[in-house]
Amino acid sequence: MTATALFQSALASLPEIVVITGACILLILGQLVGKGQGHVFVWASVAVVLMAALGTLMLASEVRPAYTGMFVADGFSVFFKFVFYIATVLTFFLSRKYADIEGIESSEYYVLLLFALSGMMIMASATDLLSLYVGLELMVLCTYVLTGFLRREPRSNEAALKYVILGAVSTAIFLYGVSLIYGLTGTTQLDGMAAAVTGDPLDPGLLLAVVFIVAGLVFKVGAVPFHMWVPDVYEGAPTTITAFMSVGPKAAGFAVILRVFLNPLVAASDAWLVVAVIAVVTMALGSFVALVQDNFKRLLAYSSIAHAGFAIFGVVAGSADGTASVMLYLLIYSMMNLGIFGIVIMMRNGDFSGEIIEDYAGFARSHPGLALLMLLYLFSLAGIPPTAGFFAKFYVLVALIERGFVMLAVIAVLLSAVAAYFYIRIVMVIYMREPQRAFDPALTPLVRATLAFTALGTLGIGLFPERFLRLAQGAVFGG
Amino acid sequence: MGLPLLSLIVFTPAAGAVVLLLFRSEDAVRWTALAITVLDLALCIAMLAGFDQSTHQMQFTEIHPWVPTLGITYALGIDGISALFVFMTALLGWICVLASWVAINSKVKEFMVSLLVMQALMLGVFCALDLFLFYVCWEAMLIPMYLIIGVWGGDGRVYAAFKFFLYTLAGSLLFLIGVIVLYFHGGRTFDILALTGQDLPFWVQSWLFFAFLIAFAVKVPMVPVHTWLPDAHVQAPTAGSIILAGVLLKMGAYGFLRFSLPMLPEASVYYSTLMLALSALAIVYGGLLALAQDDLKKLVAYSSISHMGFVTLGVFALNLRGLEGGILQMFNHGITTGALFLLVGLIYERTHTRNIPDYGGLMKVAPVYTAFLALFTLSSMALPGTNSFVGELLVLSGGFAANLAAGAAAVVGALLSAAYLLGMFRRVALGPASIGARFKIRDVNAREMAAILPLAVFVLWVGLYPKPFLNIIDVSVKHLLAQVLTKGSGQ
Amino acid sequence: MSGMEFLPVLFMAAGIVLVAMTTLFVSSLLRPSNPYPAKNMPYECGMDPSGEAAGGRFRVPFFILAILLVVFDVEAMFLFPWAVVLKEIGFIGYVEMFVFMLLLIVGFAYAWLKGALEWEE
Amino acid sequence: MVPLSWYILLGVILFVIGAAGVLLRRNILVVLMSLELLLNSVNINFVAFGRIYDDFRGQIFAIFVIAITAAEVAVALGIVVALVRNKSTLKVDDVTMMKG
Amino acid sequence: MDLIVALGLIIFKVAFLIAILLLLPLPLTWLERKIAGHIQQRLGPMRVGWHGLLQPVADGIKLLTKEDHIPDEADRFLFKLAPILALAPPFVVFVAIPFGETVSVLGAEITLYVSNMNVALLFVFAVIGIEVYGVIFGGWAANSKYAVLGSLRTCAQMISYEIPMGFAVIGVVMLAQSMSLLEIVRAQADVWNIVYQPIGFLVFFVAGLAEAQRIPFDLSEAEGDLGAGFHTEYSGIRFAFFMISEYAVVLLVSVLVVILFFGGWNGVLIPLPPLLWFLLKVAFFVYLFIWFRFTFPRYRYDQLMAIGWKVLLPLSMANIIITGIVFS
Repeated sequence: MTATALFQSALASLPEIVVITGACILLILGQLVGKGQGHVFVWASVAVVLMAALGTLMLASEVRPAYTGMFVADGFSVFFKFVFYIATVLTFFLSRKYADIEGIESSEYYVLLLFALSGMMIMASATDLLSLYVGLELMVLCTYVLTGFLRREPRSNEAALKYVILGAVSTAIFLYGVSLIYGLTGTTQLDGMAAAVTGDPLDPGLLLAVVFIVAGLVFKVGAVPFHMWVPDVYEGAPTTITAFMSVGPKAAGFAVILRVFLNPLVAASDAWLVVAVIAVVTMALGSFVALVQDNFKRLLAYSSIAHAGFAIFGVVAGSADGTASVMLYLLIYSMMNLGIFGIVIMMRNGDFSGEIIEDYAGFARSHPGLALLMLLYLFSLAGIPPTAGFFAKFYVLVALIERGFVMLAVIAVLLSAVAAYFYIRIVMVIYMREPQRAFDPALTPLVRATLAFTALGTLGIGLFPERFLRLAQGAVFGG
Repeated sequence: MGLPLLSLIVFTPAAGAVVLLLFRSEDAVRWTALAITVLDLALCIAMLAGFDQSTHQMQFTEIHPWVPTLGITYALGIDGISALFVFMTALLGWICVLASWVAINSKVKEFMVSLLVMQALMLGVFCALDLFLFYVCWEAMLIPMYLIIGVWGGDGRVYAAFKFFLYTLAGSLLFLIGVIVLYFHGGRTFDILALTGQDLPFWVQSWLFFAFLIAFAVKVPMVPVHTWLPDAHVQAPTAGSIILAGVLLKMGAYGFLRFSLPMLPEASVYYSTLMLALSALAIVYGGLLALAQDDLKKLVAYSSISHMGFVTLGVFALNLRGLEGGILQMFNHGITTGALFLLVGLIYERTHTRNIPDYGGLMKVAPVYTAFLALFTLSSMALPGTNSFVGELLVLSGGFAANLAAGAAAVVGALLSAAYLLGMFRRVALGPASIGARFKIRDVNAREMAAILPLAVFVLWVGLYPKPFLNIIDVSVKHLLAQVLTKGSGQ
Repeated sequence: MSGMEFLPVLFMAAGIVLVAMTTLFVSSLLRPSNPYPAKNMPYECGMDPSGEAAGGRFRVPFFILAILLVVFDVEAMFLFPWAVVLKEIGFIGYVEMFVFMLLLIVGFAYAWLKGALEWEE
Repeated sequence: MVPLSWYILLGVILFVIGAAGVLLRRNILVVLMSLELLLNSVNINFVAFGRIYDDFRGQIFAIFVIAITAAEVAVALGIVVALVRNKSTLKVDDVTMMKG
Repeated sequence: MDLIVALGLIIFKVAFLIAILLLLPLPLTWLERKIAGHIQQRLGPMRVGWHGLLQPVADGIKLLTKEDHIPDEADRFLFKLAPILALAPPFVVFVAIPFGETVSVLGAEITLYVSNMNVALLFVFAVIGIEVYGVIFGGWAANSKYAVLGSLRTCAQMISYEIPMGFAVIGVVMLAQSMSLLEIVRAQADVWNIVYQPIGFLVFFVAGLAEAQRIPFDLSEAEGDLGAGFHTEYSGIRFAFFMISEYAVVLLVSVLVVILFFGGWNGVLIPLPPLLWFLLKVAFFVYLFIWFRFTFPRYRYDQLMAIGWKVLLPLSMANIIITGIVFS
């Protein structure tokens, strides 16, 4: 590697470098600044992310391969990086007060989120299984720790432990697949890997390898059969982290899946069948099990499984439209899910946990505005127009039907009708029950800003999807 | 081109809903809502005044790109068929506001907002010339309607709201799949007019026909999928019932007219017998169930099923009289059944019971009310001189022309309706004034009168002089029929 | 060739274990064996032992230390191959590893500031 | 020269043992050790393949795997410590407050 | 045929090494006692043999015939395993240690090392790491409070100093461009590494002292306050294994210091045979070890850890960075 190449590579990965440097500085700074300076970290972290976003924007104009083909800064990664930025910044906003209430505020909290962000960014940009793996681990290691951040709460410890063990198993499976790919093709680059298999009928060993890799990745997005961690982890983790995990790492997982699947490796095989089965089962499981949940966080966990299933339908479609549909889906899902989590987080105040659905009975009476927002998010999650959630699903269906998978589309919509049931059940609770107690939501300006932003996104993308659709398509078509 | 009249009509209630959010006083909310709905009605009348009855072309069209990447446009336009429904929707809008003036006493603002949003979406459905836009409005209606039933409904409102929501959602999602399939078969466009001219293979048409059928049949509702309707009607507040009966049920039939027939003519012709059979079943089954009801609202609800059976029967008779009768009957049903629900609502506000045996001798305590009840009851059973007579007669003659058995079933249905409606009227209004002993009943006041009177006017107007109404739809129906029969006869 | 380099390791390990075993065996022939309860008690300066030896406190500092070891030891693994080829890869290679070291130092500094290196018995 | 298949077989055996350990054993520490087995089987594969291709990538990958696994285990142990402080148990079965 | 000869040679060398290493503690203990005695102005052992020369032999016989005592509460398997685990690693490490290039014996060229690994340095650190298991198992299995605490401390100490030790030799690797010890020595033919790597040597040597658990870092055995550390409960021959292991480590550290920093068998000025040069240097460092034991006080435990983490580790990292920039 020459100095110029190194410089070019560093330039291409500037956003990542900014985030990691910022995280390191904050890590040290956090030990020097006294306690009770939470707002400093929030704003410093936000500043870091904004700087990275600026860098990403400046570099978005062209495709920049870097680090001898291990990394690439292209439109695809830019799109995902912005999803990550949004998710992270909103998580920062939501965390400020919540962390205070839970007593977990520390600089490490923000630093870990920043590191997780950098991991996700690397995942989105990785073009080599090695860089992919490193990014993945950087992300999950941080989320492991963040999951267990409520140190005095056995539930949180337990969630973290489950997450870490199952996560490690999935990583091992993923790596085993990678080692097989390496053994069979002699390369770990996604391009090289694809080149090694195009044309010929797929070697069964390669298929096995792909299955292993898919299994490992499927874990990260919480799809069947590696979904069992999701509800427990979502329930046990601090709610802000749950919100973050349901959006950021999930999107990152999909970024990787799409990158791998965009390659002829899978296009040339019948792997879509496997993926289709995963999609159907995931969505069915998420939808049906969510029906019987009483805990809001668990419900949202199953809901996120169901949504992952729906997004995987877009992967099944596989075409450029399918890819773009998954990307758009993730963007929209981030908006609405962070919104609904924002409400749940806000409700955590005093002795009120806000985790039980029944807790929200009669919420509409005392806080009509917030209830309206909740209504918006919930109907968006259910996929009812004119919210963004509808357009997300619509586009996935368009992609599916374009490829001729009409039956899959029918299954998808029927399952989403099932899923709609549990969302409107919550609407029922907040609108049609009498209040059991007084609500005292922890509404800070930051939380307000988050809710406003997500509501705007949820409604805005639903009503005027064109621009975002173009962004997603441009990210795919433009390389 | 000038004024985007249709957009104004559609967005006036929507904008009004936003304005309402700013108010605090309940009375201000009520008056504003009334003003908005009246304004909307005025716009509709203006639209009808400028409507050209001599062409089947879409009028007042507005086309703006919306999501060009996917060929989605914001396209509005009306022909004779939709014009009638737009008018009816606007007409019922302000009546709904009046009907809920005192009936709704909690969360008034939210209710009125829901009502106005609902109206905007309904108008959007009837005006849409883009399938995507149509679908968005069609499905978005679920949200306000769910809330109207679920929040302001009766004791069993939660269950009813759920049932309504899930039935309709499941149906419309399949419709969505159909729409997307159509999109690809029709050359990647959601333009309704562009899609009507297509020659789709028969198997595609068949699949789409059934996909559409499920969605529309749920809305109409046709018999196997009708069970949400009695629950929803019974539990909904009066205004909700009026909207349900007056507009929502029409959307299914409208869907048949707008999509199934012109876009899938071969399948429509091919499966018309099946549709006729289902319609006949709905007529007789609905009538029989209505006969067995002791609950006023349920009775009216089941009568709706029966009457909507007439509508679909007329539509799928696939002849001019049948179609025109069906469409007119949709309008009539909106007026008559809407009025009946209104009347039931009014009496319920006074007695808080809907149980028919609790009533009796209403004529003596509330003569004006009883007079209206008599008029609408007679209208509902299609007495000559009332609106329904015209529509039902056309449907029957069309039905007999198409299929003897279906026509016969329709006659049975008509007789049944006479039986349950007269029975109801007798038990409620005639006999000793037992009801006055238990409840203090006052007669209709001015506000209620204002709500009922226009409907009564339309009952008699259509009954005695239906020509203006038939004129509006005539050309469009003929064009539609021509489309179906030329394409469909190839089968 | 490569096998032969590590074969002696096996021999050595086997040899030393063998020797140890032999010594133990010889010793077992020579030594007396006369255990009794008092002798078999753990040594606690003559007091009767109470409680589990290991069941007491879980010493977190030891644990933190172990984690630090894992981190640094494993990072050293990257340094060795780099050191071997440093002259070939030149200054660019040095810069790359310098970044790595920098990150390592950040972690180290964090641990230091956090007080992980303070030993309090 | 040891044939490649032997390495792969060893890798598979280790992988199976590790997987069985993760699934069947109840002690968290044993589970973590089994995880190490899983990852070591991966490493064996990488190194063996790298040797066959005469390519450094396999070894590099193995080094990364080792390093990152170390971090992973460190995190896992940290969580175990927190858990032990709260519940004082090392049995997986005892750690089931939640339904899943 | 060649193969058999080569194998035979290896086995011979291994056996020779084992013999040397097993017997070396005998003179070393004697030396240690004598030096200790003289430093403390007394004579040390005088009774058994001339100037107590046979004292170590007597000790050996005593240990061999002493009762092997295993506490009731002990985990018997681990208890028996631990001494062997502690004994084996230093021996195995010597396989990778070169003592010189070649010598001619009866006309045949014989290499003065058992194996020339290209990653010898890594091998050394890897195998030395196993030593910790012996310590921790030994302490744990005895199930005595002193032993457990002692073993934990020892373990913490060993792993703490392993890191600076590992970092300290990276500079040497950079200079030699190899991890083979043979190559490292050859690279010092002109200039010894101590010239370029004084910090590296300092860190390595101090860490080596700690690694061998010698004063001033012998906290683990700290007879004064912990009984005898992790091997409190051991007696007889098993205890002897721990002792032998300790001396082997002392020897090993000395050998490594010589190889890595003091030019191995490369001599200066005086043309002695290489092997002799080597042994002389090693002897010097072994003497240093013994000398330190009786001249320095013992550190407190927190000081011990502080030196490892807060002084040696930063020093060694700085060493890497500076050496890197100079030699890249």
